Amino acid sequence: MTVQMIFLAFFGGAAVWFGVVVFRTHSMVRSALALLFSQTAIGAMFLVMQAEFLGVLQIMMMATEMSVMAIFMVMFMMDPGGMGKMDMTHQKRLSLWVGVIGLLAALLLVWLPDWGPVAQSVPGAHEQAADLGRELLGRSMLIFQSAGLTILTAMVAATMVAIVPNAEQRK
Amino acid sequence: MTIAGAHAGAMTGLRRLISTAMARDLTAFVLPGASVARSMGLDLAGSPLRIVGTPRHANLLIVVGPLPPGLRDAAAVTYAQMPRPRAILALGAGDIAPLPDADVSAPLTRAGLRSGLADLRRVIAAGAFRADSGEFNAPALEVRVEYTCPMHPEIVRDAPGDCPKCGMTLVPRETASDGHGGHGGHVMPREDRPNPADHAHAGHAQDAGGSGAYICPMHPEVISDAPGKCPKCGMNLAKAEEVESHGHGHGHGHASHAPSAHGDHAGQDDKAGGSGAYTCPMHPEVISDAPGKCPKCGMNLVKAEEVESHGPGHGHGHGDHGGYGKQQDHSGHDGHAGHGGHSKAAIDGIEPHFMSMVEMTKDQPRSSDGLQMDWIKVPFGPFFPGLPAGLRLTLTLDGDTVAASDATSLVGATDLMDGPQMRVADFVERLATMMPLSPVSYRALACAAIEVAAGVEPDHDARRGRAAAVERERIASHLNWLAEFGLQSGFLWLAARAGALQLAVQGADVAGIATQAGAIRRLSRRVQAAPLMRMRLRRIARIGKDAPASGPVDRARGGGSDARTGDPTLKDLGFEMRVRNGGDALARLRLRCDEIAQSLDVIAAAGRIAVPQVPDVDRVSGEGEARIETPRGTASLRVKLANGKVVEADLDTPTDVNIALVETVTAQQELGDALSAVASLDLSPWEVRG
Amino acid sequence: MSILVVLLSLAAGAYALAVIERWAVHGHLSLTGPAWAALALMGRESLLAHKSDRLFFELGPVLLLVAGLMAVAVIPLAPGLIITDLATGALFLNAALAYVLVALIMAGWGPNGAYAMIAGWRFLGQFIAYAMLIVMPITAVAMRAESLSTVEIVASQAQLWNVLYQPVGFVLFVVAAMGLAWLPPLDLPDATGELAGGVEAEYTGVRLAVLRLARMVIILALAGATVTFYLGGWLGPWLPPWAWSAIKILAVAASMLSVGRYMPRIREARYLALSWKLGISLALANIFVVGVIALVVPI
Amino acid sequence: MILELMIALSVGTGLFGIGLYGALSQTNLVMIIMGVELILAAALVNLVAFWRYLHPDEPAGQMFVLIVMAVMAVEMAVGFAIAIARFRVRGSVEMEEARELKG
Repeated sequence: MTVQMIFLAFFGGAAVWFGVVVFRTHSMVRSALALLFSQTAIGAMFLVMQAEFLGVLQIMMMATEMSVMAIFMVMFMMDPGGMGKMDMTHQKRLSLWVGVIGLLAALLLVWLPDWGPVAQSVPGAHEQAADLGRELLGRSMLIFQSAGLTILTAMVAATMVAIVPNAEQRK
Repeated sequence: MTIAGAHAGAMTGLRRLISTAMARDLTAFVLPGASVARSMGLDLAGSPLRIVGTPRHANLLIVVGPLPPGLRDAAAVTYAQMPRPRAILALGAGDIAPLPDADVSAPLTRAGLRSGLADLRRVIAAGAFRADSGEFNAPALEVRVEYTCPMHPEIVRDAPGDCPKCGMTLVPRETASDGHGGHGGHVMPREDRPNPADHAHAGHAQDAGGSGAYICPMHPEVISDAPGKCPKCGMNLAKAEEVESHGHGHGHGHASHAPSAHGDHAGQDDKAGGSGAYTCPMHPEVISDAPGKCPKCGMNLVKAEEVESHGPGHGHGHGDHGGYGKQQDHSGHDGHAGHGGHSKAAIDGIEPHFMSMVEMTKDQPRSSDGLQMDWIKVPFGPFFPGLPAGLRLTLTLDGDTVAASDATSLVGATDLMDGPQMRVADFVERLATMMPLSPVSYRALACAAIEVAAGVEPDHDARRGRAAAVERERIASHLNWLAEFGLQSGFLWLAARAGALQLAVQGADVAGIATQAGAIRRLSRRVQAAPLMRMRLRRIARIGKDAPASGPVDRARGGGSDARTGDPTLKDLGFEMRVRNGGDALARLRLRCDEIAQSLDVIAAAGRIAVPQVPDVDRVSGEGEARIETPRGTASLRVKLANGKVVEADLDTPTDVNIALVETVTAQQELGDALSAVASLDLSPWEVRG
Repeated sequence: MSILVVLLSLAAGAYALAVIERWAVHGHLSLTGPAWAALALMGRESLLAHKSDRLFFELGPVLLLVAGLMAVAVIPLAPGLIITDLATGALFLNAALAYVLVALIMAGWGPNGAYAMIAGWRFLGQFIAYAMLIVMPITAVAMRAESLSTVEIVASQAQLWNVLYQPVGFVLFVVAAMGLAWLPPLDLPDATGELAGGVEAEYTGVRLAVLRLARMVIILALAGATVTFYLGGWLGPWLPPWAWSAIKILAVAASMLSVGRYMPRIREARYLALSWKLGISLALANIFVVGVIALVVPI
Repeated sequence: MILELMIALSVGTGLFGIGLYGALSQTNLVMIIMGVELILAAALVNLVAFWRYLHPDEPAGQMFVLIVMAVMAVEMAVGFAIAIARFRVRGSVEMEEARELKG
């Protein structure tokens, strides 16, 4: 029962709990920000697991990402304030079952196999960052580049899809 | 001795310290506005207090001059928004009900302000807290809680429960006892009151029932004479009239809410709704009787009703979270309230409780970029920082773009005469005091009109002096506008400097003005050279040649309306009309700076300043008209004298002309641009007549 | 120990900024003013709008304060005088500042007022446009320092401050920083003349005091970041390191606060366009140039 | 030590389950995107856990996490673009109304 374990459990619990809140609250802004805090808790877990760079990155990226999510919720939901407690779900039983089954299956996968020896120590943060850099710009350069290109393409495509189809509308 | 708006709590040691702090740190909200206070000669910026833009941050309400009846309710709301402890300082204000009695009253002079503030400090330090602080109540604040359905606003109950139509929980909403009371310049829940005008649609749409063909709400081309399901989407077929009623609701939604942006659009839809023509989903103006392609974008034309049924719009919700605005969503929505219930429940494969968003939002107007964000009605004014005091500007915002605007004056339209007949002197006084932002000009106007009517001719010096007085007021007024514009655009140095210069100029004699001339010229140069100024104002609030406009607004677009051009007195004082081209807010700023310089020269040439004296007319009768160029434009007054008394008077003011421009200059502008556009018109709500 | 020192100096700095802001906004300079104002706020009623999202309304200012403190944590005032010297300090600064956005959205949505809500969503657009201009210049700085640690970034400027080494990045960063702290002329979220206080409009009493304090901390953090990344942190002749940090940070913060007094607020549309079209391309160019210099002439 | 791995993986599993439920049960496109985000977050947790407790000296694990983050961003961008486009045409992003997608 190490300190690390306690923190891990705490942030893990927070992440899961906020994840539940996402689909239970009626206020859409709340649900988006709940997702944000869930992601932030995950970032904190990364930090606990001594993956400093990834943790900070996760915490940083999700803040803006989920804020954008929030405004899209407000834009596209009928009742963003959640004043009238309207039900925004369908095929509830089915999805509940699927979710539970998926959960149990994954849990089995987690708990049954023998994961073999667990590493005790990790390289320091500076080292990690440096190694990651070498990895990205060395062995896995191609993958990294393709990921970058994917983002670029997605950005362009998304903009193309989203903008007003013709200029007259702007007037 | 405690102040009226004392905070609850006994006066303990710490509270004593805090009270002294409050007394030292006065944050004031000024009624009707800082600009009015300046033109009445009060130097608020120079006083030991901070003027804040929202009553929420103020602990002192300063009422300057008599409070116009139209502003009473708004004043009460504003006062209610201030956190306690809150004090009231009344300067030359008589009866300020429904506000509580002022904690300190003082005459409307600089000395009065000084002594009043000193007294106020003592009062607050002594009595900021009181064990039993009573609630403040006013008719404008009385609210009644009622429960309504976020989706079906026509459902209004007195008790909580579920909506009979969609089963949603009814949400509480506060409404005013009166239909819609005075909005303080600030949204607060008390003001979340529905606008009766908008709810009027509900009944209209519902009674459209009756018998006839059955049509699919989604696919109008599907028509059957017996009830059943639509072969295309499986929805229950609805009575034709009900589908038609969408058209009604839609038209109303437009007419009542977006006349500027969507007027034509509305017309088209109503026509289409009736005749079932084909139109382009992207270009509602494209209408054809036969299916085909859109000449503009080549899209397939669709049935008009289909366009409506696919009209975007959403976020009823936010309105329900916020509670403000959303009326047009509702009114539009009411259109299909009649059949909303059953068509929902019957779509194949959808649980009965599902609420179709298309159903909900089909009748809402389209916004300019085709993507509609929440439409919320936001009141600006009558005490909004940077907007003319007394002007209530209600903007219907689509996201932060202005979809529709409505500017009304809460202070104008008072009667020229207070009786069947008035003594000449009283009449002049009355007219001058009616226009606190430019009293000298209207005094001069009244005198001139009466002289014409009485056939008396002021001598040469009097005319020169009078012209100079009007020009002096023009300088002061333009500086006042500069100060307000500085406040509105966050150019705080300008606000402070122009305000100080205005106070120095108004009431100064020729020598005094000569000493300030250099500073004023430097100011106007610096304003025009300030960084970001061009970016802020260029191409904002463009006004075409044809739109009726008066004064600087007209001259800034190359127009030639100026009552001074024909005046021989001004001619030999070396006056010639200044004109700028462009017609945008930047041109107006520059023109006003030019006019300031011009007026400085005229005053220097005149050599004397004489506030117009009331002509002594003995029991003559006659009729006469005079025109004078006030700082805001040409005002003309017709008076009728009957043996020495004014029996009839008729006034035309420039703001009457210019206030009509608000609609056009704000349409489809981003919020900030719209507000600086309104500010650039330099309206004076006091000049608005009936 | 160093934590305590940093926090104390933070408090002092915040007060100094409050004095300066008071002058910039209301034009009178008084050393005791902010103290009285703060006391007065303590005694005022804390109004809560009806039907407001209570949770967000309360949380917004607090989160803002926390974000500011987090950002301050990685700013070195002198060798060894830093709360925590993370290996990813520069990135952590961004992460902390990102929550300014979240806090303002909460504070805007919470009180259930039109002005506040518009202000909150305005800040979303403003932030997303200008977060890029925070991250990209920092990338160039880190490239030169070959580390994300703020201490090493300062150390890397021993020969030449980054303000001379990469002036473009400096300008972009300062503009973005001012946007991030919604300082005039970029104060779209609380524009007095447009939104009557915006996100601050519905806050009163203690909550307002917290909000104002948090904003001061944010401004200090951004000034500190500017100094750390571009003005050589504690480096400087004659005076002791901490003195240099204090002087530089206060100078930067003061100029950030007072520049807005002399120009009108920028137009929102234009402001966003500037970032997306001009700013980001400049930032990319800056990164490229710095990379070339770092490779060719290592200083 | 192994217990921490288990905790982390279980958290990942939980998030996965919730995300799955959300993605399936929600009627609104944006909410569905949220569900997917949760699923991806679960993947992130597992990846980091595996890296930390099984192969800490292998930076490729971290690289993998970066890629997943990129995927999250892309997924959001494209999802929202579709939402906007769909909203423009149909006035709603309710899946119940995406009948033509049901085939």
